[in-house]
Amino acid sequence: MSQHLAIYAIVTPLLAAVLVPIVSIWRKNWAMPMTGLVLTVSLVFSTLLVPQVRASGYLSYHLGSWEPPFGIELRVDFLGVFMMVLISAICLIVAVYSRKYIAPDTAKDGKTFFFYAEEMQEEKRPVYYSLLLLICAAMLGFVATGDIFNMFVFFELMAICSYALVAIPGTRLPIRAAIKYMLMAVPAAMLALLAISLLYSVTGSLNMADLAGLAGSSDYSRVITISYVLLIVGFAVKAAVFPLHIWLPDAHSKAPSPVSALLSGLIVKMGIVGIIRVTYSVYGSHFPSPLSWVTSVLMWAAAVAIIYGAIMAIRQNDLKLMIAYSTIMNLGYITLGFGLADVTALVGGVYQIMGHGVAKACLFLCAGSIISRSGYQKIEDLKGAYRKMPLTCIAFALASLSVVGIPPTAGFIGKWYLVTGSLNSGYPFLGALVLAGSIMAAVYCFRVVYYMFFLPPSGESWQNVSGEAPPSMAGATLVLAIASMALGIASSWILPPLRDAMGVLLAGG
Amino acid sequence: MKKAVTLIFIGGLAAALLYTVALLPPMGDADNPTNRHIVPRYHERGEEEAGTGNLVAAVILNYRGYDTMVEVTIFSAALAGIFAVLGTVRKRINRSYIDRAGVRFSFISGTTVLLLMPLIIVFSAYTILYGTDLPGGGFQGGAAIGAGVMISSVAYGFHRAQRRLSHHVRIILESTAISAFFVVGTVGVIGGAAFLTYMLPALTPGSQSVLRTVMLLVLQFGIGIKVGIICTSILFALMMEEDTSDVEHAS
Amino acid sequence: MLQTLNVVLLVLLIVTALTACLHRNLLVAVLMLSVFSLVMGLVWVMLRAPDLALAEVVAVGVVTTVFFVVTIFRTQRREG
Amino acid sequence: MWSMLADNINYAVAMILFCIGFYTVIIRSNLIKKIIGLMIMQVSVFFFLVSVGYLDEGVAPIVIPGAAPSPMVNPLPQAMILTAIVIAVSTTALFLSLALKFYEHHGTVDMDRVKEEKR
Repeated sequence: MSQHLAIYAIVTPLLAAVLVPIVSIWRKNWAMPMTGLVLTVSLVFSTLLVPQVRASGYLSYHLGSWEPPFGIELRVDFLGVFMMVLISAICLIVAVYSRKYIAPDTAKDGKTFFFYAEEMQEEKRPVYYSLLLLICAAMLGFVATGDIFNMFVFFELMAICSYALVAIPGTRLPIRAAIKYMLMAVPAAMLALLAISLLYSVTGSLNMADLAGLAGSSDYSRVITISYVLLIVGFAVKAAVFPLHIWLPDAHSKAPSPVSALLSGLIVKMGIVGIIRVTYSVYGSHFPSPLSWVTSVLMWAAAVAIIYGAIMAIRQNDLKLMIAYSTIMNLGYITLGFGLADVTALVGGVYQIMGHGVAKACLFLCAGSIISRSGYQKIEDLKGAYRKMPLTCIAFALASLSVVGIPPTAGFIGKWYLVTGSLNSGYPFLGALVLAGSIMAAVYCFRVVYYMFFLPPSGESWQNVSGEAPPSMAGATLVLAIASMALGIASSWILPPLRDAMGVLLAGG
Repeated sequence: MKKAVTLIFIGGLAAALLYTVALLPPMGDADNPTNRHIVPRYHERGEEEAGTGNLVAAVILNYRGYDTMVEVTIFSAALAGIFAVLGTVRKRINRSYIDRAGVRFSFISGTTVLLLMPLIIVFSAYTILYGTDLPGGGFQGGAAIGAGVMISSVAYGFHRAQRRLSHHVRIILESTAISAFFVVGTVGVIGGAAFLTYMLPALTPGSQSVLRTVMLLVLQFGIGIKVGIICTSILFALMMEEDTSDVEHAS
Repeated sequence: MLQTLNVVLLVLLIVTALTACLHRNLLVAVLMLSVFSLVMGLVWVMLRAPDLALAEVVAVGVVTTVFFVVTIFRTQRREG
Repeated sequence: MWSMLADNINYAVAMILFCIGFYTVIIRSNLIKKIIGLMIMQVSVFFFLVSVGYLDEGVAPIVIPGAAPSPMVNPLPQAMILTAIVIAVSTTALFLSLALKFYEHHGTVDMDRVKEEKR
């Protein structure tokens, strides 16, 4: 039975996604408990996979019992199972948070008002949960698959769900953000499909492990290089690598906050995971060394992204926009870890995927609590927020520590490994840049924290806010905040297997 | 300015792509990597292994059935996305759009559709039933059903079509394909093989192939019904709008 | 003979694609897109892909075109 | 190089169509036009992939019982495209619904018109 865990972790949310709207015809309140239950099942299954993967290096599952190059193979290595646990955990927390966010209690004293309460009509709620389950299944399938066309199909499922989730409020700005997002992402997906077709036309295979062997010995080496570039561009749009990031600030700041948390915490990371997978599992054997010119282009783009994201984040006055620009900066860190093509830096990048995913999801959820409770979106309106919403503010502060990279947090571990990695591979300048980025992150994060905790509310503001967010929302943010601390403290358990896995990956396995 | 930059960019892209194309192996050559690697097995053993004479159906339903499962999910994700954008209920189809489209619910169009519908239904059912051995399959047949429902709702009016196929009925029918894939896959797992295996090792050879035929038909019909329903639902969702009898809409 | 037919169809593809992209009347553009996919269906029949030709003509040539037409009737017919 | 292009004329036309579609997506400000461009891009990639699967003097990949075995074209790209067509139709339908909502808000489907207004 245990070998079927991976496929059922993916298929169960897919099935539940179509069942949730049916059930909620008769039982309107069952949508969220069902979603939560199914995501818990996925989380448990993914967690149970971890010891199996650690024991054997990777897990291969042949769908339809066809041996690999003929059928589709699930190939879960340590990076895959690591991402699966992260994805299902964050999706579960976001689902729990969404319950009160999209269906707020009616105000008793007239003091609470919810920002999105009007936009998320009752009829859209089952659709929302359905899309949440689909996007979770898509991400799980994306990281678990060992077939490049199957990867593209899951990528498109993820993309369609994310366009829809951005547009779900149905008001002016989210619709425009979603259109902008689609206008960049759909051509990028087509470039990726074109790259896969080119690759298929010169190798004749779609299985990644098989392709790795064929691409290394192919007669059409220039075609393979071009297809690699096209594929990287396709994924880089999704990953918002620097010049292709234009869609990100709008989409992330105009979407409902739980969706922003998902987008920022997980979906943009899928682009980078895709880049890492195709680079090392497919094209690794084609290039003489992992450090090709493509990775160095990505490295310099990442360096620009760090500075650009930090400067733009400091300049913002809108809370969610600031967090969105901070995401661009942190994606720069992760891309840098990939671009340096050094084991230590890659470990740092992957750890940063997790640390930043948890912390950024927490920041967006906190912003969502604050906005839905008070209606304030500007940073200067947050003065004195601590007096009314202590738990949310504490969670925000803890997550900020991780984004900045203060020692006991997960963000610190990631950045530490990035600095070490850039020194190892002979780019001390980039190491300095990482540190400078941390300082700039401290400027924009601690400004908000300072406003929240140490300044009195100005004038009449915060008078009408009745108090802390509902327990499920505050609890979800606190769990994420504590997780971002705990993952830093528990890094000694996660890092050794991660290091081994990255070593194997870089060696072309 | 924007035009010039775009032209340069597209020109560069076109040059790069044409250059790539010139490097590719000649089209249709039997020695191409695509014709040497995986495909010979599909050609030689596809019919007996996968149980379908149509090898495209063999790849879609059998060798790469998992892709198809995700693909039909994408279709329902798109429908969910459209509901998320446009809303689902408490909306009516505004007659003025149909009037503007110049469609009259006349006797002639009604009769034509009445005569056409059986043909479309027979065509779709045939396409789905024999999709495993002849060109066609669940997707094509389903899209044909969808087109048929579209025509009949144009002829008889969207109000009537919508009453017959209410939102709830459509949502329930929409789940057929994924449920079919889940059930068929789980039967494979219970039978001791991997997910989406149709030839169960636990059975005798005769019942194996009977079960496989049944499973393939279940999948084909699941996909067909689902695709047809989703095409119809998307059309209804695009046609519907809030009842704006008291608010003059900007034109 | 088939080679000539192929070239003619390819030219037709480019012409219909260009018309679909350039024509100011959106309805004409969408109908050109439909013609484009019908021609594409023919080309695919010549490439021995009957399944795909059927899918392309039904799904893109008819169903998607209907979606386009409905959207255009609900929005605006002319570009600009 | 030109003789290679003549051999692979289908591929070349697919790439040209791809660029026509891409150009329309970038340069036209009308959303419906952009969606038409996207559709052309998508179909052109499918065209490329069908051509990759072609085999000279091959027959359609359908086994007819009792017939003499003859070389068949490649069924794998065809199956991939059938999957991709569904993706293309879904994407287009979702984008059209977004365009519709955009029109409901702004009274136009022209993106540039709206940019002139203040947010």
